[in-house]
Amino acid sequence: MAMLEVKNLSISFGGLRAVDDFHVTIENGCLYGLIGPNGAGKTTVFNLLTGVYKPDEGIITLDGTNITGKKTIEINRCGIARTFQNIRLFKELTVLENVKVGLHNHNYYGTLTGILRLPKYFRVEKQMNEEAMELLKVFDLADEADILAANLPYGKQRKLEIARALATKPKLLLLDEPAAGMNPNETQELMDTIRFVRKHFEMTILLIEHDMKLVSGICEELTVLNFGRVLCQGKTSDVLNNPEVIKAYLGE
Amino acid sequence: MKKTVRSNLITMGLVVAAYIIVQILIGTGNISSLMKGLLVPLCIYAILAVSLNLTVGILGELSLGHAGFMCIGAFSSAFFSKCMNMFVPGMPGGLRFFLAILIGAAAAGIFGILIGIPVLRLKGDYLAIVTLAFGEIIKNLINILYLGIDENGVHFSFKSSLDLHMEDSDKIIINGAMGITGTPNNSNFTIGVILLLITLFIVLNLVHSRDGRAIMAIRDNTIAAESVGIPVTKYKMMAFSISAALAGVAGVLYAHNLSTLTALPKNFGYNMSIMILVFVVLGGMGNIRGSMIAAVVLTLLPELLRGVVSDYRMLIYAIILIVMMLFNWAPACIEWRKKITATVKSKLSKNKTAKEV
Amino acid sequence: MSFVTYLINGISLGSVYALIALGYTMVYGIAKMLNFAHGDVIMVGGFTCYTICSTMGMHPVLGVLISVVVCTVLGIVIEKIAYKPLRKASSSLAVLITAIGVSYLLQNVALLIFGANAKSFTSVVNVENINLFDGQISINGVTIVTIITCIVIMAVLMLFINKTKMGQAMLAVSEDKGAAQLMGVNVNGTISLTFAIGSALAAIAGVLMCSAYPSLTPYTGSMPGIKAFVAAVFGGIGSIPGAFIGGILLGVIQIFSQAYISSQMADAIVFAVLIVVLLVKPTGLLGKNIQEKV
Amino acid sequence: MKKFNKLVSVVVASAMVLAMAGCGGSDAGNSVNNSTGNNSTVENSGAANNSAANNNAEGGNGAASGTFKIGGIGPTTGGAAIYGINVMNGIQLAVNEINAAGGVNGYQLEVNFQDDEHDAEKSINAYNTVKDWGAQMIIGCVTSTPCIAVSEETHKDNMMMLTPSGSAVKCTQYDNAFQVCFSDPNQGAASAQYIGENKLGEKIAVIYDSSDVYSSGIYESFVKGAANQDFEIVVAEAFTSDNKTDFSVQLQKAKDANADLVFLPIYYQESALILTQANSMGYAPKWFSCDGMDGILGVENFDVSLTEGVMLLTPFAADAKDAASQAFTASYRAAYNDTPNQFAADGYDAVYILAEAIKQSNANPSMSVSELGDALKAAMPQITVDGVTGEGMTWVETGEVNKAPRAVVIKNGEYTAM
Repeated sequence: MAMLEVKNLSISFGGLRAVDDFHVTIENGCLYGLIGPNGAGKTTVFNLLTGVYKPDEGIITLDGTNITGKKTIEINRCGIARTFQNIRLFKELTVLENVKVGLHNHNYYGTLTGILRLPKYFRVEKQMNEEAMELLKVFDLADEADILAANLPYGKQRKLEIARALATKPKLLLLDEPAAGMNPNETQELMDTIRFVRKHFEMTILLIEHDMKLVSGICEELTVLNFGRVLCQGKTSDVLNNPEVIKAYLGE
Repeated sequence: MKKTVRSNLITMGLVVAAYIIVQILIGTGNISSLMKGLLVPLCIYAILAVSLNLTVGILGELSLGHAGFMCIGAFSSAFFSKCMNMFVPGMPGGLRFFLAILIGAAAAGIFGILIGIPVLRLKGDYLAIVTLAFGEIIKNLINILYLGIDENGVHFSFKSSLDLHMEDSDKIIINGAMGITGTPNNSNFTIGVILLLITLFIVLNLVHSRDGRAIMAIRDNTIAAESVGIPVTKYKMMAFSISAALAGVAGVLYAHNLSTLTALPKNFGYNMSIMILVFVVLGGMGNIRGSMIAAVVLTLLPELLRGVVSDYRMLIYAIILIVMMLFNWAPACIEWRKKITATVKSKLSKNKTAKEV
Repeated sequence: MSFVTYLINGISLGSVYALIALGYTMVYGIAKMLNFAHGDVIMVGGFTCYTICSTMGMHPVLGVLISVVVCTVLGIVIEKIAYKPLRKASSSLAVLITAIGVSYLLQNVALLIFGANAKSFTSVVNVENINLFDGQISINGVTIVTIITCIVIMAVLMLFINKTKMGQAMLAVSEDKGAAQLMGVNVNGTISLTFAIGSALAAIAGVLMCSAYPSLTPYTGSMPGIKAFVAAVFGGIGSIPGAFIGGILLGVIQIFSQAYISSQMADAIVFAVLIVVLLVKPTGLLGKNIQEKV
Repeated sequence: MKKFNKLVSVVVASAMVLAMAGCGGSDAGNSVNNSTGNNSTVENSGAANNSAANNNAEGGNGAASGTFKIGGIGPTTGGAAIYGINVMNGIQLAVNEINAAGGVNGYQLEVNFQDDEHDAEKSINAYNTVKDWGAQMIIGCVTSTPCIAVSEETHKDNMMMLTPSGSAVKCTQYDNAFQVCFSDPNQGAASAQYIGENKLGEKIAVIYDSSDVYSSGIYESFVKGAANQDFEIVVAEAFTSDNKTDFSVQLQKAKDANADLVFLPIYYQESALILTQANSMGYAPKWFSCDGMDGILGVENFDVSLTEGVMLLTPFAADAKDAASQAFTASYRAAYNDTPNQFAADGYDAVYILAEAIKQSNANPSMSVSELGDALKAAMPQITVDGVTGEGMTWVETGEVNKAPRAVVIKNGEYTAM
């Protein structure tokens, strides 16, 4: 069964059809790319998938569960985690705490336990710390665990966002322009990390990206969006050679 | 982890140390009546500042109605104490006060939830103005509330004590603008410090727990917090109502410190809410220890000025407030302070190395 | 008939709120700060006019002019000394608290100069009351002048902001200070100008408020200031016509609740209406709804 | 930055401790400071200045050698500042006069007046401040709510307390507290009786401040008193301290009900607005008020013609023709360039009343606070004082004053006895 199946997804903002009849099927374990010119509606698709916007029409099915119209936090609990185009970290929290917020729903103790510092508090906190540190090690952030997220360099902030998303133990990871603002070396490193994440966590990944080197390097399948509509879908190499896609990107 | 534990211990240690010093001063007779009289108010304002910091600093929502919760805590507990005095005279004072604290905290907490449900849907300045509105409504209604209990049951009115139609005016408990008089004087410095420590314990431990992280995550980025599955409304409500309940505790202390309790604009109006906000902002938002110290300093300041410049004390207070704000917050000042500390440090280390050589 | 009278009374009270709210909303809209000292600038305007007209016995027009000048200068000075250093502070609350400090300062300076005794302000408006229906309904001259002033100021402000280069600069600053700076807008100058205009409006509001309710103490400004702030939020803070509508509505609601429900609960009712409005329309009646982009 | 904050907090905390210790340790030093603070108010009081300043200096040296130390409490900042400042000036004037005339039983008086901002909590701070200074008796508080709070404290210390203008009944709930002014029920009942007996009106409207203890207290006793009288209360409208500029609704209701007399148990600032607004809406009933109305003629720049025919019950009238009032008004004007209102008169009388009680009990400054308290409260019911707020004032043990209210009517901008 497909991990994500989207049919006929549409939304309008004041008459403008931002996303129109979007459809996609992503198989389990696939590394899928969503590309398109600026303003094509890629981030809007992400916002629809994660419940930030409610779709006007369409059905979203995640791993066999219909998640259409659910709230963001419910969708996260169902198994979608994401990163943001403009990085959204918890800036005044430490790197470690950022990841621990991601672990929130998987490690429980009550408010009173926390305030009274009952033994369970220490047990759970210890476990959370260990899990979080493990994740940080994957992203090479372990040394920065105790500094504030706001003080991280840009590239590491992007990585931390992915680590935080993974901490929620999702089935599907959405990455919104993970390489934006990175230099070629960092991008190369990021590609390795994404590959590693997919392998290590057996993750299905959907990513938005402008960097064609990254897209062609790691994505197995692609969907091209233009003016809110699906322009082309299929294997990466096929899509990138499609004349219509080239036209949409380079203009007439 | 260790760092936060140490910081918490320092904060609470400061309070304990201050308590011990004051006790020594009292024991040796070296403390003025003014200071003695200020001890309980200092605890009250410190509790208020710490509790508001939970809403403003930790949750990141601007509340201008904190005095309203204090007002509810004060009036509900004073009402309880007075009723107990009238109808269960045999009740030991300690037990009554303990129950009064619980009732004050519970009443304020419940109001916190009731008000939080509509209010927390709003954002920023609109949220601020609605909390201000709620605070003013509470003050206004309590100011015209007349409530008495006699053999015929409970009487109440929003018009005047005459509309209670009670024979015996001594049995009017809440008397409109007169408020409640004759509340037992149960607050003292020791209880104040214990309550302050409990408040600190609750707030500091909450902040460094799973729930506290969630609350701060909401403050830093609500959308991201939702995206990782944090139930935003639940945690906003939690922070807001705990903050309200603690303000209620401060209200209980306030009510049982003075024998007369009235809902004047001065003590429960927006002026007081703003005053508490001043403590929080001056001390540093999210900085629990800072807000506590700011509360103490700003409460003492006008009183200490009494002896020096009686006629100009409020003027000087205003100027000092502005200067302190600029000193603490202006980016230029922060730069300058950094420079100074850096030079001092380098000089110190130079001295050290010089000596070692 | 009494209904009409109450309505007129409400509009008359509301027009004063509206006038103050215009200044509030202007400063908020551009500088994005709640200037809690605005009410006290109004008080300064009232006292200046009082000193010029009643103490020195000069012509009312001169009084109004001088108080506008004094308040404008005061506004610019306050902005330069107390607010500007905090413009880039890490929290916008810092400047709010400083504004409160300024408010205390103005009150206490006025207390030292003028004393606590209430002064009776001689109205600067010399317009006869209008009597309708054989004198059953009478409209106060000050009310008429206040409303006209309000509408004129509102129109001029909107024209100024939308049609002049300075006004456009203000809009740019309100949208994004950094970007405005890059576009060559003098941000500091523009914000100073905003405070100057806001304070000049406060002076006019002060004079007209004291003409309508001729009692002047160092604390005269603080409660109307808060009410006008509520009015500005009511109409959608930052919106100029919103401030006008909010002010008038607030006055009418207050008078009606005094008249038909309870004069003691008037404030509670006014604030309750405000809460309901904000819950239905979270940015006020005419406020722009800005959603955060994800 | 963090480090710096820490540093600041440590410095502040230690400063605080020092301040506490300092405050406790050096009472004498403090009192010197305080008296200098007070000099600023003395300075404009002309001839009596020198002797007072000398006394202050003496007070700094020996705590109880030759002066009685009187603590004063009232609001000198905030919305109620006008009342406190007037009382403070009145007290200072009387103290200067008494000292210039050789003091009480040969002892000089010294006063330290502290601001309570019309707030119960601050009033306790003010009380403690004057206590630290060495106050042996209290004139205060000026307003009722702080007065009740402070009476609790003075009761504990058994310190003599005489409130010049705290009119609520609870102000004198303890045996050590006495009033100079009428209590609220007293005024309300007297007003009802006066209106009824003199047939001043048939349909009465009342406009009162429900958020004010003084005003709502008088209102309630007025209503009770009106039950036995031959008039009807047709409208009773309240306002609150947050809404005290627009009275159009209250006046409109009174007008619609055809009230021929409006009773205003409120202070003169609001009354001035009410009279102005009534005039502009063409409503001209009879006006009747209590002592809070006194001062209306002194509102700067106020159109006094509006007050023509206003009747009020007041113990004091600045324009009264009796010698005591005239002398007081003249010296007050000379000292403060201001017309005294009843608050100033209450403060002024309070000092003379205390002086009389001291004479009666033969007290001396070396007695302890509690001894003085016992002596003075025993003396109070025995003395009779002719002051500017009443002739032949006597006191009952519960603290209330007995004096005849004077009803005056304003004619041609002056009080005229009715």
